[in-house]
Amino acid sequence: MWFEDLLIQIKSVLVLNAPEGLRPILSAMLSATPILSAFGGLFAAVTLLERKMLGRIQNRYGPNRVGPFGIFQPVADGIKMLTKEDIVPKTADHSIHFLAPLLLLLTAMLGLSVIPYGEKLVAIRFEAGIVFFFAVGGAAELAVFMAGWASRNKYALLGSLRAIAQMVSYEIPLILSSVCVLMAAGTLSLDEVAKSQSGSMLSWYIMTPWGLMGCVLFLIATLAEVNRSPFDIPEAESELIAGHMTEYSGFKYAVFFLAEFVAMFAMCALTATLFLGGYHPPLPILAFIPGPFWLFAKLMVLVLLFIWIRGTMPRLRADQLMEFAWKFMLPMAVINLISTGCWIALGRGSLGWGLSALINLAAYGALSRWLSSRPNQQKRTYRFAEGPMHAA
Amino acid sequence: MIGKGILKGMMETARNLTGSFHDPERLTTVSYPEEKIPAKENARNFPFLVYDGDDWESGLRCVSCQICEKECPPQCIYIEKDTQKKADFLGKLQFQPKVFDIDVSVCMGCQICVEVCPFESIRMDRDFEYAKSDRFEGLLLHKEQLAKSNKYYHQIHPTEATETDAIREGKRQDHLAKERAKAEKLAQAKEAASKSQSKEPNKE
Amino acid sequence: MTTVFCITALTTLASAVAAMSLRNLVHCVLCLTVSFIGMAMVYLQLSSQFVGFAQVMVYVGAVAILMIFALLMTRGGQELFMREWRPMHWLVGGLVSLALLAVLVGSILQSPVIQNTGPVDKVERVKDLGQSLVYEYLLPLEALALLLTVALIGAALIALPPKQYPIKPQPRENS
Amino acid sequence: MNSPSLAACLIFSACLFCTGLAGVLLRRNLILILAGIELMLNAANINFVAFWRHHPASDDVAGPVMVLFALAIAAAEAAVGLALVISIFRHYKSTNPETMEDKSS
Repeated sequence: MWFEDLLIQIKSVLVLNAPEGLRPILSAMLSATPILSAFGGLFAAVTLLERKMLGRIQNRYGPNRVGPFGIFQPVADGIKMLTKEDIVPKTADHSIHFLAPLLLLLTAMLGLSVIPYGEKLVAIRFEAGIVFFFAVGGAAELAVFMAGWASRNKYALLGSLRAIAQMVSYEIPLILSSVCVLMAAGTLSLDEVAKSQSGSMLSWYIMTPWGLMGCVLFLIATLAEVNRSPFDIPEAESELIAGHMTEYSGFKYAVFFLAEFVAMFAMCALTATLFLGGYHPPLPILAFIPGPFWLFAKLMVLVLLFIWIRGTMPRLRADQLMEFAWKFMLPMAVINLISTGCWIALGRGSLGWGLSALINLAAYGALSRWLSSRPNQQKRTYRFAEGPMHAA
Repeated sequence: MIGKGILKGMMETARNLTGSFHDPERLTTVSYPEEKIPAKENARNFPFLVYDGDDWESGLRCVSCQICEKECPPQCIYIEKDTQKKADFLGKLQFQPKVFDIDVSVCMGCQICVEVCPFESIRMDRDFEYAKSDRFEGLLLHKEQLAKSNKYYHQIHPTEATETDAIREGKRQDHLAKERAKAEKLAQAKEAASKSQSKEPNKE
Repeated sequence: MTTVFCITALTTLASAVAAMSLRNLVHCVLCLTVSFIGMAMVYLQLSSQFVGFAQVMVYVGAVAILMIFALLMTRGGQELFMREWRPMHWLVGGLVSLALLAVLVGSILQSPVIQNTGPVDKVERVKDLGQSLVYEYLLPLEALALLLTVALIGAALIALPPKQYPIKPQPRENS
Repeated sequence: MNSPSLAACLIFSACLFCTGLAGVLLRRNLILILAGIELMLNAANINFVAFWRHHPASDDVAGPVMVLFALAIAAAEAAVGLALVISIFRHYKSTNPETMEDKSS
């Protein structure tokens, strides 16, 4: 509490000392600056952390040359990216080619503005905050298309169309799995959602069966939405030479990366707010540590999970990706809505808990049985590698 | 059940991640310039010229037959014959190379020069730290850089060097045997000649 | 009328005009997207958040993308309209829409409604919106759900290639 | 927050409507004709919200609800319309409405 009050005091002193006409702009800037700088710093830290962790997973050290343990690697990367030549293809559509990375970054950063960082720390308090979040997230698809189309490159266009198809398909389970939380909280405003999970860890929504399932579905859809491995088909380096980013170099390429990471942070922050209690500490006695710290801790846990998943799983094929979205994620999200409804209708007690768990388990079992019995899910034999031709 | 394989894989990578901090088995990478993994005996990349003895110029095995120059697929070898002949290890008079250059920026390490060399002169090195600031002159290796002693060859590829020595020893023995046979023949012929000479007066 | 509204309205109109007159079809769709976003901002200024966000979500996130996909799938058949520039055609079309504009603006400025009402202090509350959707307008909502389902299936069926479907899975022979 | 006056909103939406109409009349591409129709629909939507905003009754939300329905219908219309455009293109190899003629004759 004291931390948030301190921040608000500082801001109000600064704003009140400014001339009358400048106050609204100054207030907006003072709200935006800490968020943007915090996530910019986090971006630098996470790029290094990701490379270190991937290295450890793959029996390597990771970057360890620049500074002790390589902690200045992000600085070196930044200098390298900034001093690189910015090449624009001759036939490219110059203005759109220039606007695309900026638009992508904009959409990613706008999402951060509605996340509640503390009880009083919300940049914009929208009553329909989560709708805003998903609306600006939807504009990211357009930015990806602009990047791919303006490059005048077949690979870039193919990659961007794949990216759009993937993002549109995964947006549906993403929104459906967040709807169950909105049903339980009875509001569309993100700070109300966070407020409804106050108390100990047990009142977080992930502690209910529908919440757990919703969280897992939401995280998987998030992975696809921000093009992280194993859903990184859009930028598949080995098959599509980085998709819509093919024709970008230097600083614009760095902006693409920044946008991707900021989108990931925004999505993780949203996951933490929806399912993991937002800025609330896991135990009430830990409330002396300020709320933003808890939100960032949860965010970091999710980011580490994403890096771990990236280090583990191979890339999905495009048709498998679509099949997974439409044949597993979508039905599971709809069934999860039903089980949330049962939980709410039965008075949010243990009876509802049990019924909800039962519905989800039965649906999961049935779905996975059906999917794994399909002919294209059987073990593949590779004609040339292990077939009779090979034997002969 | 969908997801079982994913969880299994995640456990494996988690074991790798935590194990890399205490288990050397799970962190097989070394920090290269500070520590190096000892090279395997059969490691090889670029060719070098072997010489016998201590003086590289006189002990060079190469006789500038130029077979390697012709066989080299990327044509990275350049040889110029010397004008005078010198005796080789068998005592035969052979041309020595005046210029022997290998452009390691072009060389692809195919080892064909080694296969075709009839004089066991060119062999594969395992030194890989060739980075230079000048990519044209710095990577064009001359005779004096290429020449390395037989002792060094024994150090890097002991088995192969022993085999090569055996071959050369065999050649020398053959040569000696041939010489001996020649000498014997010569002696016989001489003897015969002298006998016939000595007989001749007897005949008459 | 505030300056913010002026800027938004002018941007929206300019991009709408650009969307209807540019040569490059992809530019047209992108301009159209800008004008959709401008309209969402007008909704926000009219203090109806949810509608504005829904506008961005539906139009920018779905309709614009759909148009772009349709555009890219019908390439090769796109006639650039400047190539067959017909002044008479443009004159008549432009005059018709300008005449309609004159009629509309004239009737708006003359109507008693705009003299009688000033802005009322009210804010759209999402909860009210939701409640009226599920109590007052339940039947239209259900009908809409049905409509969307039918449209989804219908669109998919119409856009299917006619002959190739259903694709027979090729028997995987071991050759 | 002071919101724009009713007249301004109405004139703005009238301009948008006429732009959309001009697009429908003048352009020679089915997709852009659809885009013009969408613009006209949106202009009508702005009127709904503007009238709701300036109506004295404080507790009804008919305007936004109407817009939401219109949004959903517009989305359905766009989906079906674009699907139709694609199947027309497949048939006539063109998206120009003037070059289409009955192939069966």
